[in-house]
Amino acid sequence: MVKIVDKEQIKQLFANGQRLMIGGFIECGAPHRLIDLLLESGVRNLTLIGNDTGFDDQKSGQLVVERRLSRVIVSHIGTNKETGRQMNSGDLEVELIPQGTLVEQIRAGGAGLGGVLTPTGIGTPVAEGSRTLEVDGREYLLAKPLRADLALVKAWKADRDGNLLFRYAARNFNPVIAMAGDRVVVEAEEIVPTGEIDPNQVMTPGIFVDYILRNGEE
Amino acid sequence: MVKIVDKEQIKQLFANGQRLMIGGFIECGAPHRLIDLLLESGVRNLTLIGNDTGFDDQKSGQLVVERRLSRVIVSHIGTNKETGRQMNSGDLEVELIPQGTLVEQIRAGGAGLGGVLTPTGIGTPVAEGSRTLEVDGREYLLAKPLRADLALVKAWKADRDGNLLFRYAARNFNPVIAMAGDRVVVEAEEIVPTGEIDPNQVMTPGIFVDYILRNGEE
Amino acid sequence: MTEMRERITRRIARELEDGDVVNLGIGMPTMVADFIPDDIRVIFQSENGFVGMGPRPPKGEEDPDLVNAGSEPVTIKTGGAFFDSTLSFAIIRGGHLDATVLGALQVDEQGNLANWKIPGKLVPGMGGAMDLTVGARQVIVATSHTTKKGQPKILPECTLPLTAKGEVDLIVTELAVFRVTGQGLLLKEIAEDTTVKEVKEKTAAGFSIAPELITFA
Amino acid sequence: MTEMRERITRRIARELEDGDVVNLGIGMPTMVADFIPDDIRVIFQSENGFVGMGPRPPKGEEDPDLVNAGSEPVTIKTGGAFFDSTLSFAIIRGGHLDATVLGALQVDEQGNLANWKIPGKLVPGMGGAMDLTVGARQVIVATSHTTKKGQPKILPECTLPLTAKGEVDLIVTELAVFRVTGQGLLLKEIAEDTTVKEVKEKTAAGFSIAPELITFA
Repeated sequence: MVKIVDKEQIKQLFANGQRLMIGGFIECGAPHRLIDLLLESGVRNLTLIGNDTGFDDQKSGQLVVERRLSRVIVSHIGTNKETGRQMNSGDLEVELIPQGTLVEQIRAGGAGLGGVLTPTGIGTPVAEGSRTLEVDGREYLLAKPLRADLALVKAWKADRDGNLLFRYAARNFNPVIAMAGDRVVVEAEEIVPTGEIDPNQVMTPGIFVDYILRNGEE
Repeated sequence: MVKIVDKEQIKQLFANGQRLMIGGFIECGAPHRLIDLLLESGVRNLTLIGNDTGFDDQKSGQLVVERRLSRVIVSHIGTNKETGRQMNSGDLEVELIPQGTLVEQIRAGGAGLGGVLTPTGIGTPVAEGSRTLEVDGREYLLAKPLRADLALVKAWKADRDGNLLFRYAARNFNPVIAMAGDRVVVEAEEIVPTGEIDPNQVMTPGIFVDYILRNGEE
Repeated sequence: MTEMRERITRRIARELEDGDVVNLGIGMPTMVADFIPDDIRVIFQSENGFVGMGPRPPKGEEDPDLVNAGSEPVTIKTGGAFFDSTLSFAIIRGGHLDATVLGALQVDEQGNLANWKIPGKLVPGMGGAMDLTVGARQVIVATSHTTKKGQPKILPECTLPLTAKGEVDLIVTELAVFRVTGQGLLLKEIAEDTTVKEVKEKTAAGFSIAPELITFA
Repeated sequence: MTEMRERITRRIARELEDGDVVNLGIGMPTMVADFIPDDIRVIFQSENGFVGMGPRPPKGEEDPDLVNAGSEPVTIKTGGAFFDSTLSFAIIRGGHLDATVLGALQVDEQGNLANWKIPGKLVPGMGGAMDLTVGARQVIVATSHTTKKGQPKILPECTLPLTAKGEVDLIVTELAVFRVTGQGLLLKEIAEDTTVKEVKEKTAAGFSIAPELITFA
């Protein structure tokens, strides 16, 4: 059952060494208020699973800049110079995964699949060390499921039962990570009464959501 | 590019021996007008991929009753007595697949995956003859992708660019088969001008759709 | 018959907790929804594509687009949501259901379930049942204790093709409630109008008996 | 520089047909959209989650939720649709794109492409590029013919880590248009201000020359 909670309750969900999925695509649709709370909470040694590490001069990127991460599993780090620096100095472990494979791994984690077979990356360094399978004469990489302790989601509107709407390109990884976290935490631009979102139009059903950050405290 | 076509043009898409995906869940959300045209066209020896074979006294079920099918790949046949009879007499080949596996196989076909690994069916007759894989100590079945020559989709609203909305439980298999047909044919309760459907709310983007049956001829 | 089904499903309803997300199989299991106490909220999932399933609508208000997996007219509750079959089975297989309630042809002391095929006789297909048993956190079997002919349905080992291997957690009949444990069946409750002796006679599987055997009505 | 990029992307725009669904990579490839003739309709897909991408909005009308995969403000055209990343890559990997246009660090005569990593120097990551090359029906490379230092980028064999093996169909530079065939590169067109001799000098890969060599501007 969804709980609408305040900042302090959100902060208590964070702990050193956690594995986090964070929605967004280079800051667009990233849960900036939740990331602020994460930074404030002082936790470290986190693993980040998401599309990228943001911009080094914007919010998501601060997780790297402030050295809260020990490992990232992402498709792209080019927009955050600090990620490359920490990778080269050995302070940050970076696992780069093709975006379409990464999103299927997260989906598999949320959907109870043991993995998917993808043609993406065959013949490239991505295939090195990966299990490959031949199916009907074509070679595929086995992409294993990914899950996280916490998924941090940014929604446009949430109703009080946790049903979510996303807006424009801010949707991106948010719905899929909402399926793959042991606990799912949402910040929404607006929290509306249950019933206001048409059940046909719900993008993420409330059954996936555990916590919503209360609005209007700032 | 989507074409809005009349009944005769739809009928010309059908041919003996085709592999068809048809949306719907025991008649709910099934494309009854397209099935009518399929029946009228007289084609036979078809392979049906879908959730079930409908009710024997309703529209989808007539594909079996009128003996148009030589093979069905479905999760359930219990609502159409004729399916069981033709299976027992050897006139119809029936491949039963767990519903969640079937829908993933169709999705894999549409999403360019070589298959998915599912725990469903391990230890049951479904696993017999299937390839199994162990991933991180758990056993999975390999479910291979499914595609079709034609996908027949029932939408609630379609715009003239093929963007689709579905209504209530009539959505079911429709969006996923719309990804996995070489050609995708839609009947819609209503065809609205492009722009009338909010781009945030589109359930199946028009790029998947090839033909829409013109309304208002009946 | 109705009384038996009501007793079984009323008892199962007591297993469900506030906030649970539950899928009810076709047939008898759907009756569980009628016995949820007013002071808790259980969210019912329908594998054809929604959560927040409500009861059958009044006559004349049925909508052909709003039916459960058994094609019966239902309603959607405030806060419900519709989705396609891929998300529906992501919910089911992905561990997002707290419980599922399913019927049985046979169930056994290893927690195996058979409910989709009688070779040569009846082959309805498994539908969503195999995914439900693999994915739901708790698998509850709702079944008459014996067949119509009086043959036991709770066996040392299922003889019919399996729906699931070792996935059943709880078996509720009109006579008894068994928990499936690593050491076989544990009789936890018996109906008020039966005896352990009768349960033993009508159960082919062996079982142990809970120290504090409870009675249910 | 701008002129070179304009020439390349203007030429690539002519490869696209009415009704095509196309993904343009970050950087120079995005310019292709500016040269689509008014009488055809090309639908642009953005891998961060939509089809129907339109041009940059007027100043002051940017919306932070409406950006392309390179974080630049864009617009949505009538008939467009938004979706999540799973559907976006189902479109990409599933063969639903008619073409993708991507930049290159290196490209070779077997149709291999390298554009995501210079070991020890630059590791931006592959983002969606590997999926785009595997999934799109036609993979068009948009690249300067040589590096800034004048080194050839079209090689007998890529030396940098590959993005895709054997997936490139067409290579367009400011000097030439090559088709990748089973028998290596075929020079199909040369720019109006160059010669086959210059193209040969600046191309490390071998290539054959089309019988009817066309000139482009």
